[in-house]
Amino acid sequence: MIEYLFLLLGTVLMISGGLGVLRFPDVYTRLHASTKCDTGGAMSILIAVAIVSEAPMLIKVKFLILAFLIAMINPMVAHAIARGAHKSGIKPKGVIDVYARDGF
Amino acid sequence: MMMSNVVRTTTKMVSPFLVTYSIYIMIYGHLSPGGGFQAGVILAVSVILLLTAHGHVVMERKIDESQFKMIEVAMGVGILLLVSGGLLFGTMFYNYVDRGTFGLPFSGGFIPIFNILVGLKVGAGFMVVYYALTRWSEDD
Amino acid sequence: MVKEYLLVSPFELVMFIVLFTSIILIYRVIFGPTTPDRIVGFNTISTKITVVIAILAFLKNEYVLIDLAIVLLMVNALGSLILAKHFERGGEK
Amino acid sequence: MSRMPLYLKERIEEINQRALLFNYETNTLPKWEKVIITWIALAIFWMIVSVSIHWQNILIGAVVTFLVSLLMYDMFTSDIRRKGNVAIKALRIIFLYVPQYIFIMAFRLVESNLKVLKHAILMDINPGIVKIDSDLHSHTGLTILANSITLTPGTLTIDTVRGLDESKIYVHWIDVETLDREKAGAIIKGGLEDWLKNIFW
Repeated sequence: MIEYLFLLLGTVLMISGGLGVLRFPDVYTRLHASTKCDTGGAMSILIAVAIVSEAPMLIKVKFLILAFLIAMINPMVAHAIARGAHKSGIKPKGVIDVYARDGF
Repeated sequence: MMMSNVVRTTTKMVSPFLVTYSIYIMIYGHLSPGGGFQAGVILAVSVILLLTAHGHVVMERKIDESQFKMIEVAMGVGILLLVSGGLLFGTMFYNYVDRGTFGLPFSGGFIPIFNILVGLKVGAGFMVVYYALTRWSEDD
Repeated sequence: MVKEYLLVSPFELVMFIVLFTSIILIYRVIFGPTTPDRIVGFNTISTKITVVIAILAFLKNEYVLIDLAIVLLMVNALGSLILAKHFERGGEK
Repeated sequence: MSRMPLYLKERIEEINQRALLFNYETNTLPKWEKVIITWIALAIFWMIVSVSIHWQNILIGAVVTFLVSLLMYDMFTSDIRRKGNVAIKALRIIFLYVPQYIFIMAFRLVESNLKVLKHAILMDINPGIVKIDSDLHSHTGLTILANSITLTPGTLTIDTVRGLDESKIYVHWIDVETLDREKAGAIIKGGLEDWLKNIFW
């Protein structure tokens, strides 16, 4: 039963991530939606698959390795894209920008 | 030019596991999908990740372009020798090594050896292509 | 017999929903105002495709497909990193 | 010592702190210990990836992972320092700290996802980039803190600046509540930094 709960949660998070990427105003806020919702949704769907599948134990661990790699790689890529976008001159919309004020 | 601290440390933490994974795909190429070419691609990806994050100057202390060229040529010659060894038994590509039992790593005759050679050759070849593409833009 | 074809398992349903979401995201890839927007959209689509491959590996009982999912994830990360490095040096000038 | 002026006392404490950090910075493990740590980690990974436990598989794995660890021994062991009892420390990390961390991060991740859903529907955002301080000084500790900040609600790491006396993290905050650096740091980091100080320096 708990696996369908994870599955439902993952689907809702995936859809909300897509909605966020479509609706947010600039690239940094879009990165918020993309990174968090993709990581959370992918991890919960993979955990659901790992619980349901009737494979041997070690294959279930492979799904968890994939989830762990996603959780490790995705924030790094988001950080790199945000830093690159700021260095290439895209101004963030918002109230304050300490990063540009400090001369980076 | 080096990228930021976070990118450098994460690529350092991930790349040894990627190299191990590519060698797994190489050795088990005759038992599972994948094989030499895919394993070579992952090997090249893991080295290019390090190269992108750390820059050329840091990486040249460990390994550089001439060594990749040497590996590629040596593996090409090795493949030719391995394949033409079949001429002693009849035709080229004749599987003259002991086959072993099905399903174990030491089986399939020379196909695992062939996969290892192809994987190393493809990885080194991709590295040479990457160096050739970035030579005019990487000034560090 | 007909009823079996009508019934769709929940995992297949989730797979189609995720595919549909990634198709909608092509809007961001095509009409993104700046190039980092396109990279964000493409990165999101790739992660969703990774999940789809993992679900397919479970549905078809072909567990070796997980290896391909890991390969896709890493190649996608590498592409995004190289583009980000290109932007750190000043972008499209 | 009791008649020492106050400013001199602060100065001496600062110098002691810097000496301790330099001690950490230079006191690395010898090469063979790095090779063995890398070998153990890669061998566990090999056994998970290749499903069988036949003796041929174990033999190939041992040889291959030893060769790889000879080549790449300083990749993820460069921030490990010897301090205290090694076995007790490793056991405590594996059975106490890592499950705590996974438990905390799971709930924070779900909370952050639901927050993004709320923001995407209502569009009540107020973004900005702020700067916070951190007490961590090692590369690995800062990286894990930055990645955790990216996954917690409403924040995204833009850049980290590492220094021996203080490290700074620039964070894109989707809903800026305060501009004060310490209050913002307390809100953004939560209990993560105190937890990470148990393991990293």
